[in-house]
Amino acid sequence: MLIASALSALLALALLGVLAGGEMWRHRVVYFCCGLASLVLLAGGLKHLGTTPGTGPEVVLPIGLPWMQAHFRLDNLSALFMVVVNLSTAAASFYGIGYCSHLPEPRRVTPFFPLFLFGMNAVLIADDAFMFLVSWEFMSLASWLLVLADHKKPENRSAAMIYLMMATFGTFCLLTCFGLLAGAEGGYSFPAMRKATLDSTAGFLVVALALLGAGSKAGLVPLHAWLPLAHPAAPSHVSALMSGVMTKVALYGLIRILFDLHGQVPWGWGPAIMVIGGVTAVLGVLYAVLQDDLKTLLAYSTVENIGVVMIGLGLAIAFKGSGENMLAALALVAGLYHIVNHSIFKTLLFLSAGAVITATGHRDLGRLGGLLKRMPWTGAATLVGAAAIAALPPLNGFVSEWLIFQSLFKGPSLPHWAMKFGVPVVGAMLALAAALAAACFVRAFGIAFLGRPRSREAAEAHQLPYSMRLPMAALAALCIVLGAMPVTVTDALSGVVFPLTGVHFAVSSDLGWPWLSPVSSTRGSYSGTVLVMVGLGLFAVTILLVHGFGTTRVRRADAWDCGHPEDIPESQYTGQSFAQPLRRVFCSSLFGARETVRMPEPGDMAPASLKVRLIDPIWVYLYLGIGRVVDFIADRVNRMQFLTVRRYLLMMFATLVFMLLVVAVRQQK
Amino acid sequence: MAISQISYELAHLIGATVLMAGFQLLYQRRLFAVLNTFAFQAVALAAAAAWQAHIQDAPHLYVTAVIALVFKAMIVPFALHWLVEKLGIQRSVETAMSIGWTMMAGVGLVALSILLVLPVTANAAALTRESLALAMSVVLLGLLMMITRRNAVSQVVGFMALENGLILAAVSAKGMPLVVEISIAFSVLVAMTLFGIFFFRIRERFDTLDLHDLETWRGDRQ
Amino acid sequence: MNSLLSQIAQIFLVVALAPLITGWVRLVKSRLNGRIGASPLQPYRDIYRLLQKEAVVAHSASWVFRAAPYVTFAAVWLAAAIIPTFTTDIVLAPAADLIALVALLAVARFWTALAGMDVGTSFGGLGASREMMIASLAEPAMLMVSFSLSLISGTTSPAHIIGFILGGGIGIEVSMGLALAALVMVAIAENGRIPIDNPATHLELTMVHEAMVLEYSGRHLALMEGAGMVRLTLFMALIGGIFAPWGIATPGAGTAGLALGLGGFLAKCFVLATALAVFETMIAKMRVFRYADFLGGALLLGLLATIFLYVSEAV
Amino acid sequence: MIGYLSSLPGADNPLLWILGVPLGAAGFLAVLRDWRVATWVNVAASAITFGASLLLLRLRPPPNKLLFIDDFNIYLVLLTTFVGMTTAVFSAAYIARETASERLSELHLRFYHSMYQAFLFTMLLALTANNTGVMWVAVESATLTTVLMVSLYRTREAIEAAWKYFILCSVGIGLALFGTTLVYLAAQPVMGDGAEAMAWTMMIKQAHAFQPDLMNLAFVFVLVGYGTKVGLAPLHSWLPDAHAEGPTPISAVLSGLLLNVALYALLRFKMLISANENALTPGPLLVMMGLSSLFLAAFMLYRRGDIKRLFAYSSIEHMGVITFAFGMGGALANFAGLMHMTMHSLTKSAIFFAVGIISQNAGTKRIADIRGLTSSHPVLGWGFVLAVLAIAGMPPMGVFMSEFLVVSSTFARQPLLAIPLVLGLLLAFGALASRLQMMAFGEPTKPVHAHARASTLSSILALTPLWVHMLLVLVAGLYLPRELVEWFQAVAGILG
Repeated sequence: MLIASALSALLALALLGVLAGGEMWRHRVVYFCCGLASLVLLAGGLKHLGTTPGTGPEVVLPIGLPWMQAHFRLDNLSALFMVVVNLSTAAASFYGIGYCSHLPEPRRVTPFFPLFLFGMNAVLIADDAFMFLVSWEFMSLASWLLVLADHKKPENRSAAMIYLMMATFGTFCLLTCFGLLAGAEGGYSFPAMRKATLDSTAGFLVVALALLGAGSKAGLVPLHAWLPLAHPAAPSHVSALMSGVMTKVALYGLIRILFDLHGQVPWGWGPAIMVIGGVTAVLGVLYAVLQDDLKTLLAYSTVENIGVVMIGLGLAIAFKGSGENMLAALALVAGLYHIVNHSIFKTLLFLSAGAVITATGHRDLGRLGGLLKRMPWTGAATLVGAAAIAALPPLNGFVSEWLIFQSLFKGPSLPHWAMKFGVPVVGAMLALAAALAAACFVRAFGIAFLGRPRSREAAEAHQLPYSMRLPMAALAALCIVLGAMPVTVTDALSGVVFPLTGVHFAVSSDLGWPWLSPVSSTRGSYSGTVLVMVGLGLFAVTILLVHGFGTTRVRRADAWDCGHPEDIPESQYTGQSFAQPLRRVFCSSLFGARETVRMPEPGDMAPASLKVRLIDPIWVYLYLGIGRVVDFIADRVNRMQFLTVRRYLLMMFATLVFMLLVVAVRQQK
Repeated sequence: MAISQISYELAHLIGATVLMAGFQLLYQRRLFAVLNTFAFQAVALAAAAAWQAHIQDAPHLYVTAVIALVFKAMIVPFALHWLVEKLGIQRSVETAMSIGWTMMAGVGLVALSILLVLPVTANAAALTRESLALAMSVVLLGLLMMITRRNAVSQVVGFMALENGLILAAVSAKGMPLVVEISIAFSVLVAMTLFGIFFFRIRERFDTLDLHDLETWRGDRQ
Repeated sequence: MNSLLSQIAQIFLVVALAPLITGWVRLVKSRLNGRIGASPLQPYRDIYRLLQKEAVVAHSASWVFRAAPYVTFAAVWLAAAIIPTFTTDIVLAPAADLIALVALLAVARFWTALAGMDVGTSFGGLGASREMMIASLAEPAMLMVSFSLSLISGTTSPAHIIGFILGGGIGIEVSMGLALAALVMVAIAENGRIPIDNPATHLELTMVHEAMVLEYSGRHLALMEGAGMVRLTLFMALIGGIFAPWGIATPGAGTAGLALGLGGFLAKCFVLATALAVFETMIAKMRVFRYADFLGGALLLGLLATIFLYVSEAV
Repeated sequence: MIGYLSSLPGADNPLLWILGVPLGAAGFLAVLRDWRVATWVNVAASAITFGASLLLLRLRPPPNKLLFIDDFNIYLVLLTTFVGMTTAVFSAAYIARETASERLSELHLRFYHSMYQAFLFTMLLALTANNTGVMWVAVESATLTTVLMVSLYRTREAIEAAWKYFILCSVGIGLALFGTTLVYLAAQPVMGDGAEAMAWTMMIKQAHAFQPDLMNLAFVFVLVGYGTKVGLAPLHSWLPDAHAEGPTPISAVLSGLLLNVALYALLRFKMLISANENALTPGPLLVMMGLSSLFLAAFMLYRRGDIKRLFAYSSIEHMGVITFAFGMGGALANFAGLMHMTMHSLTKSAIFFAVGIISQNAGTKRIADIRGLTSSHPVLGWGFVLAVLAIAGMPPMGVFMSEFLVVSSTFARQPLLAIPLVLGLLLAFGALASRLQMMAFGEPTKPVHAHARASTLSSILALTPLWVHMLLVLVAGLYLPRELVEWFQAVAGILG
């Protein structure tokens, strides 16, 4: 079987990576082969998605738990995510061919990169809890080592530490969750779990634990703290995968549990998950809009997009729980569509961030600028990505948000007051998140690629090899295609949601191709295809009109700037100043944003300064709080290390007497 | 069964003597007195072993008796005397808990062990409740002594008293094999303890080898 | 076939009409200020003059700066082409609904803001950042409006909403009122009118939209101005169409109906334009950081509009 | 003992070699002068013992009054002899490097090697003894031999650790003996006088009829007694120092083998008591001690600055998990416990191998002075990373499988008990992982080349056992041989 061979090839590549040593060409070969393997897996996923509906054959390997062995199976959901994953991994691998030579220690990246790929793919096809968790941890450990690739930087080490802790926490949550699903007899295979019936408490716990487990990997607020630390710490092509793909694998786990293994999730979880999603989206984008570090900004925007997807999933659960399977299918398709889109443009944006860092050596917005002229390819691709992630038509990001809005607008049709009042609020959150995302990426692109260079390196940025540019171009093209022909995508997705919701979701109900009218044509419809054609038409007409009526003469001159131009680039708006209005409006109460201005006296030569202080309440009160508690107890417990033998004997004696008392009491009964 | 009845009475009597000796150990305030009391306990133990050997007609228990008599009642006390002389150990017993409280705790322990053996259905064949209660009390008292005494020597004595209780239980368990080997093994332990005290130059403290600076070091305080 | 013709007609109608409406607003304002004011046709002359001038482009500007006017104008034009003006029977109606409309306006804003930042002057950045801040509240507010409209009428496509309201689906409703208020506030913000912004000012403390297009000249400026005018027309069509749909032609209406619809549309536009002028002369501009309260208010009105539906439902 | 000479194993019996070879070797090494030869004799003897124990797979000798082999102790014997062999190989290298830094005298080395074999003998005897008394004697002498080896370096710290170890374990052993006597008393009425009433093979058949109240008392004493040697909190206090101060090969066998042996003894008694439904169920007591050990160790880990103490506490933690598993009982949990015993001893000894080399290279045991191992010593460093990840329960290594089973099965049955378990594991993981990252990554500290004179052969020798163990653990995490599974399942059945 093709997929199996590709997976084993990845394992072999890991060995090769170990042997690669200092020879750069060997690293390049490894990355190239990784790319090929991902393409094979991609093809496998597409084939299954296109041709065979339902589940593929089951593969059993004589490993894993001795009495049940390891089960693998490819069904539509896994196939879809396999496509999602390997699209990005292929791009990242080919990108790596050119990128690996710019890494400080490529030997610490090349061996684990294939392992990471392997882990993610294995999670998707695992068909029993044990293999699922093994692959899941495989993924986590490989990515942990990749985060540690540049281990000489202390901040990277602490990021890796936090990441590892959160990952393990998530694994334990999933482990207990599967324990509940499997029951005391230990039916760890997924088919057995589907058959199992849970009582209400267990059912509740399963959902909660799944949310904690998968959510900590996907970066749901408040479990997101590790994400903006760890994703940027890794090499950019790995950050791209962690942010663009690994979070999706986490969502896969969530969907697998909530829609497949767990028979009936009560509708009440729907609103809860929606609110979690809404909060995650808004907080994520608010963090993002304040960041100056390009990669941290992208990582936070990942948090936002995960929130958006969660809104879709929550809606789907609410609909499914109250029997509205048609709408459940709609919401689920919307969520999955957004998953696909986000994996594409987030990978693209991280790759371009990597390109920027390679070209300039800076990731701080304050030292970039004017790169569009130096790196036209990267700039153009990034512009597409930014527009897509800002949910602008006719790109793919807009289609999924549109679908999510459409299903949101159907939310109040449910007979639950929680939905009637919750949905508008969540809708407002989603809208706010979308608008802020636009602001965030106008800022990011505008500061980094437009204007005048803010540092010498930015001014001397150089163009990058094709191996790094082509993957970005391909992803950008995908953003456009997926936006321009949404119906094709939604038709493919409806095949995926059929087993989960039981209905075939006819996405273009009565208007037919290319009109996207999820519920009915009078319900509201959208057609990216038509918009693109008409838009281009009007664009052309505009040009014709303007050039027909007017001149085409252009004169290059200095900027006018209201009459008093400053030629020093520092006079431009910086990221901080751009964010200032948003910071004042949204963050002063939320993050306790405080600005302190220091204006020197006349005659004082010291520069004026503006200091901005932000505190992240979640980090301060939740995470540091836990840390303090552990320290406190550890100090107390640690005293037991410094007793004398007599006291140790006393402890022994006390234990003995206590147990004897227990026995005595028990015997009296 | 009159004979056996009497024989058991006598066995209990001797056992009780051992327990009494255990109590005396608790309230001795002078080191040499502790040693003498211990020697007395050992003699009583030897007697118990011998009597059991007689009534169970198990000759190998005589060996145990002899070991108890020679090793515990004579060699060990003398060795400890010598150590105290040689190392110039202070002669008074240093307690971590006032004698009175210690005694009360001791009584409590005896009560506990009686409480524990009460439900044991008496099956005269192996061992009567009484001897079991006696043995367990002696063991617990020995442990109590170890944790309420600060002097090395008196703690060693406590350890040996505990062991006396074990041997008492072992010998009075009818037909229990390997008692001899076990008592020999124990004698080795005790011998090592004494050796250790001598070798490590433990004067006062049992637990710091007089190396108080270790306290600051121990357990890698950072 | 009919719908295709009316579509083409509308596409050019909005562009042709936009300068006139702006001119009318200016005229009314100057009259209210006691000046004679320029003729309402002045904007046509301005645009033509600008088209004749050569375009000056700063050295630091990249291709984004030059592409932005075209994209902005095309996006706004596309949006305006989709809103029913004089008839709901247009081919492009299903291509985009209110949500897509919001998004199309966002495209225009996105490019304008980027263009503002492209030259690398402080004013451009200032304008861009303020514009995005305003939008971050105006957009949700407008989406909330479309949410409540879709809850009332069961659809998000403007054509069907108008059809529904024309069909007498509802009487006077609280939610409609709230939605109208919210939409008006959004419209003011989106078009950069007083009290949010002042199209006539070049005072750095106050300007928002002008700050972004500061560097533009010649045809580029003409396109940017034109986009602004079309946007104004678009919002008038939207407000007029949804909250006073009477007279608009529906599918199957004959030539007479179309003519009536056209007349009605023109009438609505001029009423609204006059109202706008009066409103603008009556009130003063806000401080920048009061915008949040203003637009937050709009957002809340939108939310209230949806919530109130359940109240009226429950009755 | 005279009565037992008849039942000594014959030449056809592998047990003769398994027990005889270490005993003989101990005697021979005691008189052998040259330590270089001694190291290799040591290795050879251990290898022969391992080979002999492999014979057990083919022919399993019938039980007699003195010795027996069943599903339970056969794999422990295999494990013990195997780890004994690898540790002997490691100690060969270790000693070579140690003598290079003149820490040990000629005499000490003779003593060390002889004691090493004696220690192996006592452990194997304890495992194969078919008599509670013999087992007790074996465990007691195991204590004595290790005490002597812990104090080998004669530093104040070593002596104090040895003393602590000696006193606490002697008392523990004493209590265990009392428990043993009580079990005899409980058994005697049913089974009559003499050795019958102390033979596992006989007792387990009749255990249901034993005097329940005596069994309860006995189990308490046995639990506290042998529990001290297992290192269950709060009886654990001897363990960290004893592990930290002895020579590293001894730490490896202490952690990897001796704890298992003590636990084995405890479990034998648990079998008896849980076969008797009138007696109290030992589960709750075990769960309690397991959890207390887990949490104590987990918090202690956060304050450790000494690398060997760190992993000593991790041993306490894992003993706690294993005890918890057996306390939960049931097929899955027991299986998990047995598997965890095996995996822990393989992994933990591997870790101590690594730690030995690390501290020799760095010339210190302070974690603060060890940095960037993966940069300075890649092979060693990555092996260390792998081993620590394995002990922390990361897949695909074996410990993960057992933790997976115990946690999931517990959660399905007793969620309230599983939550503290998971919390404890998470805490311990956090401590270990942070220390691991400190030591394995970052700017490497300049290593002190104490081993500069030691040959490359010795460093290869030192690294092989580590990687062999890790390979086994890795394989076991994904694939367990059928025999092992069958043994585990059989024993899990009896353990109740």
